[in-house]
Amino acid sequence: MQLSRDDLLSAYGTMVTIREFEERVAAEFETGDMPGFVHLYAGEEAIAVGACLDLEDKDVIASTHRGHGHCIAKGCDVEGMMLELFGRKDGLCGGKGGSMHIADLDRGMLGANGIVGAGGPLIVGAGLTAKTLKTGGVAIGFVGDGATNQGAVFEAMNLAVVLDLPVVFVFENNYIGEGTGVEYSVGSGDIAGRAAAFGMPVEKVDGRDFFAVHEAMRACIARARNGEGPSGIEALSPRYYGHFEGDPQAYRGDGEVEKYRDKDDCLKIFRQKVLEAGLLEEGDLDQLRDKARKEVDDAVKAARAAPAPGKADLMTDIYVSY
Amino acid sequence: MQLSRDDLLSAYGTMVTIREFEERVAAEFETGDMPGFVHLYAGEEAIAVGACLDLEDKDVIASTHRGHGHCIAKGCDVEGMMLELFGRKDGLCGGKGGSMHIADLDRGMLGANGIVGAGGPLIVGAGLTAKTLKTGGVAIGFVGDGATNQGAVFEAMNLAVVLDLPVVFVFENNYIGEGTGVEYSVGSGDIAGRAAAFGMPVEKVDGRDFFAVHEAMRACIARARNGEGPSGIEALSPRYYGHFEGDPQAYRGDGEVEKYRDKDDCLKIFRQKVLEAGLLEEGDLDQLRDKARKEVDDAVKAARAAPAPGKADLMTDIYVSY
Amino acid sequence: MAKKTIREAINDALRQEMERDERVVVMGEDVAGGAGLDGEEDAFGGVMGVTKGLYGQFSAARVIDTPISETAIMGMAAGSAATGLRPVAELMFCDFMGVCFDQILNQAAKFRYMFGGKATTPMVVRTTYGGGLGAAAQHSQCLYGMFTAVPGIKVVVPSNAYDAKGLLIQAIRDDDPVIFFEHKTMYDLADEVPDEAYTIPFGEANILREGSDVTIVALGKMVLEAREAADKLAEDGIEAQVIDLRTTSPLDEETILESVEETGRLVVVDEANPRCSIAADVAGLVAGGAFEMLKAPVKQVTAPHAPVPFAPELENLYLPNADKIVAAAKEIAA
Amino acid sequence: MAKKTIREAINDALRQEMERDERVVVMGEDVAGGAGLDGEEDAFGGVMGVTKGLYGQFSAARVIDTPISETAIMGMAAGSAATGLRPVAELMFCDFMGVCFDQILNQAAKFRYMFGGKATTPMVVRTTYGGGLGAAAQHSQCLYGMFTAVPGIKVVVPSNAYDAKGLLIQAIRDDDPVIFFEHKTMYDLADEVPDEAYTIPFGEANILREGSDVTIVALGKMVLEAREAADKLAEDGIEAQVIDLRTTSPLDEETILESVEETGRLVVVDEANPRCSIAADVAGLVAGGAFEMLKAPVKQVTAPHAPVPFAPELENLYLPNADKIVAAAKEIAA
Ligand SMILES: Cc1ncc(C[n+]2csc(CCOP(=O)(O)OP(=O)(O)O)c2C)c(N)n1
Ligand SMILES: Cc1ncc(C[n+]2csc(CCOP(=O)(O)OP(=O)(O)O)c2C)c(N)n1
Ligand SMILES: [Mg+2]
Ligand SMILES: [Mg+2]
Repeated sequence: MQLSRDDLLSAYGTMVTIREFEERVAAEFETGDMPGFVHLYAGEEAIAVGACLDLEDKDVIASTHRGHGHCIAKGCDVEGMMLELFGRKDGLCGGKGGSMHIADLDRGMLGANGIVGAGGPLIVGAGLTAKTLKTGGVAIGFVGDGATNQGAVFEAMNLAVVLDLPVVFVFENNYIGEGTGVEYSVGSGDIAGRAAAFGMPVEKVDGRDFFAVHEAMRACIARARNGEGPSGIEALSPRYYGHFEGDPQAYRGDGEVEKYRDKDDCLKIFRQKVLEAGLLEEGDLDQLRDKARKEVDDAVKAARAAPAPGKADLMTDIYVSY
Repeated sequence: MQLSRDDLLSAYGTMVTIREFEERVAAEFETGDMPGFVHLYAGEEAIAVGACLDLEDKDVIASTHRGHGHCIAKGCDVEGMMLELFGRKDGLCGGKGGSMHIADLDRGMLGANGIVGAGGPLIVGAGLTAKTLKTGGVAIGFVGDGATNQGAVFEAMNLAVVLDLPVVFVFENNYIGEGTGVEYSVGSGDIAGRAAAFGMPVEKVDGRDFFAVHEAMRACIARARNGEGPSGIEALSPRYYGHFEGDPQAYRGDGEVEKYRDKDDCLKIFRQKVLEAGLLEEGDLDQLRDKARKEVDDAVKAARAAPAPGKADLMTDIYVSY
Repeated sequence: MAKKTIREAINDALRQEMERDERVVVMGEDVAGGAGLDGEEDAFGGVMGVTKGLYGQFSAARVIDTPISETAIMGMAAGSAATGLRPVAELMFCDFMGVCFDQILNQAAKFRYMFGGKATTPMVVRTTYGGGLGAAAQHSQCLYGMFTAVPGIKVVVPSNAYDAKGLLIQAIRDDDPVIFFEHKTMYDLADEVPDEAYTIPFGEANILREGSDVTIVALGKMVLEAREAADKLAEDGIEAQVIDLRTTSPLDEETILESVEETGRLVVVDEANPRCSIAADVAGLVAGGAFEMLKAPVKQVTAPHAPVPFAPELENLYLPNADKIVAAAKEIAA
Repeated sequence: MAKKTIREAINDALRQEMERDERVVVMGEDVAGGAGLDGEEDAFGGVMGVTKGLYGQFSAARVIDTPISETAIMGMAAGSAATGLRPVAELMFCDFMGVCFDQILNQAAKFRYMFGGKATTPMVVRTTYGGGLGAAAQHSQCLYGMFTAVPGIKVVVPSNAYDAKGLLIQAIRDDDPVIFFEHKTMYDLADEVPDEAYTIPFGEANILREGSDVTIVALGKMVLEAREAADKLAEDGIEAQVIDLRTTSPLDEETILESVEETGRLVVVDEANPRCSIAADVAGLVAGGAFEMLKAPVKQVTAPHAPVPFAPELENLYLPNADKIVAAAKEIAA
């Protein structure tokens, strides 16, 4: 743990912002005022934040359908995100994308993606840009456990190795793809091992432990920045909400989520570690949570008050010129 | 080597038939009378024959763009094949398929395939049929080294493992995919290892040695027939001709093919082994070669004399009913 | 006869065909759900709940959950169909065809022709399409045109529960590959649906309303909009003949042409984007086959040439609807 | 000005744009060739030899050989385009789009809209299409219709070397994703082609021949057939106006409609299968936009609704050609 106090505050602040964001989105979605499909990231915050803490704007991430956490970790504007989720004209994507396609190229966030696995090849492209234009940037692709069974992801891993690109794959193993368990869907049961067989180092870490994720990612990112090619981590941590909002989660065991929230929660683990080590105070952490809560609350208020896009917006942004 | 004399004669006879077929097709293609794209299998005969010797009609194979060897090994009619390559009405596919789509469902030959890697998922389907209808059949998918980088093949391996199907993958490593070497295109450089990481046993064998291939396949096929799930072999053996007929093979080293033909030839290796072990006589082998040569010559004569399909055939065989 | 939703009608069809023929199997992502997890079996029954209950009756041997590997799913369907099964594969959203189109385009569709008539590939792909749920650009497309363009495939786009059941049973019994499109907003629409199995032949459009002033050709959900439009037009004294295509391949050219010969006017309605669409296809057909009887320009009512937007306000503007059909019809039949 | 083949013209365009802009990179299977092997470098220069020599000039950093992984290639192109490169990816045969369509359909094409205008994706996919080489069902298709249907993409189908160079340079400089179709039998066709770089704007059809009796709209290789047909028709006193679409998206609707308004008759020629084709699309356009001036049914000359057959005798029967165009034109303009 060689992180500065500022880093620790930033890490917790971002994690708790994601948590507050997702819990609030769950509540807002229940009101029926939020359109579309929403997939929540609560429970996995340590992965996104551990992976992105050391990234810069020139670094690029490709996300998944469960993208809010990655967005916030990569520095996207929370109010802009909330506006987008409500389909507002001033949302991050002008209300045209929504939760499943939220993106911010200026922040190096190449988009959530409604197509499972599609981010794999895209992030290889971002890696190619970094290598070709010598930007010094790295490219991080988030891939769910279920997504690791997609042809696109396999091809992407191989191509990243073949071209020796500055790419890091973050396999987010939350045990479930939609309603199917990893034990069923991944033949070998071993995501990291299968990925490593493509010819790159892949470390398995406890995704509930921010420090473990961050440490492993530090090595991967350094490798990539030094021109030593791709690598990956498999980070294990459960999701707390259904696959999508509205999912009754019949595939879960009794009390499963409660157990996770109680015993495996990444925020609790973080708190415990920094408090035990005397690195931060309770008050610091509570303050960050309150700040996050307020930020999210303000965002919801702004979003609810904001105008929807209209007729003039329907046929813009399809082409640069046509 | 527990093969009977009949098995040995059959194995050599099939191998030499493939060789004679391919050498003759090369010559016929040069005349300009054979249409389309042709990919020749000469050099790799021991793989197809080692893999297929123990198969029955109820067993199914899925082939590649380089499919003549698989066809002959699986028992397709040589004359019907030659007619098809010449685009004749009585060809195996009525002249509608040609070399790249040659097939014979009655023989359990599910088709050559113009789409690299597409046979992977298809053979999983054949495995599913065998398992569901309890036919006792096995399903063998041939996959080139280059094809092992296709998403379709990765997905197929995983699905075969997940569903525990009677499938055997035969990775034909002839070092080259079109004009690109395995060392470049396969990130790990290790096709068998990468496949094994999907959760099935995959053995690497000398593909020039019929006995090695046959032995390894015997285990895989037994496994599949016993309901113990998928497996694979990686068999290494060079191709002698260009990627397609007409390819100048600029990517080859000087004298590379000559060296292969001289030192690594699967027919020579077979001859040497059975002669040394006193299992067959020179005369047996020469007789088989002569028979094969005549069979192929007859096939060419028949094909050259045979009628082309015509107007009445153009719009048939698209649907069963429409 | 009982009222059944489209969801129930499709479930009915699957169950009855599985009972009738042991070669019929269902496969896809979470068609049961819960595999490898601690909760209930058959936890989803398909993400839209359409296959619910089949797992309990037919077990994992015939209701096959798969990894997220659409290429392998489609290929497994094609390969098993060519070797003796009659698979019904679920592709959760037709938009995902992008990741697995080869197994349809170059494999299933072409086997029979490439192999000189020696293969049959009796597979069905059930998939969802269409807008209206705020599912945005990657989960709302209407890709039946892309399949209609491919020789060797049949394409079904039912508009009601009765048709859904009869057309799906036909699809399962059909010896050619069939893509079956279900509109994701229509599953709860109910209709009189017989309990017993029945089939509806392909290539026979359904004339839902007689009328001599203008022909409205529509498919899928647009049939509902077309009927509503016809009612509104009738209020203004314009009698529209409404034709539900039911299948786009084969296409019932005869019924379309006969109708246009009667009315002399055509509006084609298609929820898809306009270029190379079913709307364009039918318009082109009529421009060739019924030109002499045409009295006015052929009108196409489609989504615009843009991806499907997320915000409900935009999506509403985007989707074709009864008012747009009425406006188009009035332009040529007022 | 020197005569150059289409192959040379395309090579010219790539080389000049790579010289001009370091962000332009070329990628695909064997675009150089020989990687990881003992023989020559740049052993293929693309399987059709189109990229030959670029590797020597620009090295492996900008002429990127890939494994056989089309999804990863298309995705790498899309992802690199959205982050600052201007990639030109080669897809050996357009038929292979089946294995990688998602990266075009759902990614490259939709980024800009889904992201509210904040992304640009300046990528080009060069690919081959068409019949005539006995390459059969999986290597002979004309899939430009499938791309034309997708909003967010531009589609180019040049018919000669001059256009090929100018349109490809335009494509590379264009900030939207472009699919560039090259007919596999036309690479050796030569033409006057300037040495210097020049662009041809998209959406401007080329009127190749004036004539007042019938309009013939064609694209790609069919333009050659259309010109031949026009010459034959002239012998019988029928003067055809021949329009080369050049791009199908954007489509030059104006030129088509104006021409039909002049001639009153239309034959559309498309090498693709008929359903939801460019032929249907243009016929539908005219049925809506130039109906009042149409004097006869619109004729579509296309391949039939069948996969491309292997045997040369069948392929000859299958492909549209000048004689079929002449026959269609005479039916309406005799
Ligand atoms: C190509 C494709 N197939 C299927 C889906 C439907 N789908 C969306 S998310 C999902 C599960 C993904 O699981 P995983 O990768 O583990 O991510 P998680 O949801 O657990 O974050 C599925 C099947 C899709 N969106 N795209
Ligand atoms: C999807 C697809 N991509 C590319 C091709 C072009 N192609 C045909 S064969 C081939 C090389 C295949 O290499 P490999 O799998 O090693 O088989 P081999 O030719 O060595 O037998 C390529 C690139 C194709 N037919 N299909
Ligand atoms: Mg998961
Ligand atoms: Mg090879």
